[in-house]
Amino acid sequence: MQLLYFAWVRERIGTGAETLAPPADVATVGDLLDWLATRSPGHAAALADRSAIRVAIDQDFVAIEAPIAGAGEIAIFPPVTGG
Amino acid sequence: MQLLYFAWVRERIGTGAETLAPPADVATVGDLLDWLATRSPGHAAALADRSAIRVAIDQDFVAIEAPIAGAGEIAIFPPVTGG
Amino acid sequence: MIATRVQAEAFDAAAEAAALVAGRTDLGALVTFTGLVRDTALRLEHYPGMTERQLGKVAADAAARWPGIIGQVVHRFGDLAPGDPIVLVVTAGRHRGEAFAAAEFLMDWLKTRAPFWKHEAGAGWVAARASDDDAARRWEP
Amino acid sequence: MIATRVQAEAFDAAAEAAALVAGRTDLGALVTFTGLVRDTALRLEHYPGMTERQLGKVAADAAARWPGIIGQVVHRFGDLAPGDPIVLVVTAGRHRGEAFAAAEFLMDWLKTRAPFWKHEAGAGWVAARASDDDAARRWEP
Repeated sequence: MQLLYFAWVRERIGTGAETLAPPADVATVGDLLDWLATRSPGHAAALADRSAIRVAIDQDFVAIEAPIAGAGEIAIFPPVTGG
Repeated sequence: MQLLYFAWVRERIGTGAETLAPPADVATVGDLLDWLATRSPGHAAALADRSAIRVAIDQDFVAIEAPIAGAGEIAIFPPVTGG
Repeated sequence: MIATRVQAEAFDAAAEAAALVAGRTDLGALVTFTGLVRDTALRLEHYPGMTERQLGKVAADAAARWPGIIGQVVHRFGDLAPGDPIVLVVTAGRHRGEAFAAAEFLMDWLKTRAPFWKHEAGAGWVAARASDDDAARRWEP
Repeated sequence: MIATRVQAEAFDAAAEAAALVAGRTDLGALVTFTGLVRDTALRLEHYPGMTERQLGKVAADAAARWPGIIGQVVHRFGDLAPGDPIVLVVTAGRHRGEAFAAAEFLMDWLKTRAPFWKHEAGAGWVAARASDDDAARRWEP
């Protein structure tokens, strides 16, 4: 599974992309964030405030309850500030 | 007193401007329109539908009840359609 | 400051917008509205003197409602062909909400307060639209 | 049809507007919104692919709400200086009400749906503004 990080999520984790295979019990976006947060202090710092985290699966926004099964690309980033 | 006419009011009256001295009992804009309507068939036709008549005294819109005493320039025209 | 101008000549919307914001780095939003002649050639009659006065009053009112907004209004008169620009409203400010609101206000109020009359080739004088009165009324207290 | 584009290069708002209405004489209203960098230089990061996809969805939604409206959206990314244009929304239609509404909708929705992040020189990542969420919510049913 391809994971993408943007803005300060990317900076705290220390990379913009990584390919990972979460364990089988990681079923939802929320599960994925919990599991990612255990991987390094940077991951933990990036994901500490869940209210400031947005997630897209295959380039569409999804809710924290969304299943990740079948996802090709999961992106994790702060609330957007374009325009 | 200088009277100015615009758009179809001007066309029906047949002139864009005339200088007139209304009698002393013509006190308000409404009185003026009544008096003007008696001056020619063109004036009568121009002023027949009072709901379609707007009046400005010295370049500010006024209501039908406004006094005309002291007016330098009174303009009579249809509702505006610019922009 | 919201400036106004009345002229027969065409205007350059981009040049007016560029002049309005020139040298400023504190503006986040620039709104340009251009009114165009639709379908039919027309002649736009106006009341010289009162036009300038009423546009100035509308602009002063907008400036009082949105003090951070700067703007430029240009209204043409005379003979215009389909597709020609008739009226330009440019506004700029820190945030887009106030820039959009001021531009819409300026258009709504000049539509009902500036003494212009449209005469369409072959079709006669254009009647005032109730929708313009409605649009103007939404800004009243 | 409301087209969208993402690019690092500056855009020419006047040329985009002219291209949008070229050859048309049935349009009465042309609205151009330009978002400008305010006060501080910034770098605009984005998510290539998702940006185009989300802008396309926002544009399709606007086109469905205002079927008579045509438009062009251009959003930049990369390094920008104070006063530089960031985003352009141009809309045109028969009447000004729908052209203004569609332009405001496009800005409000792209502000909350297009994956861009502003990083200000010396000040770090810009926080999302609650007022942008409020502006976007007014278009929900």
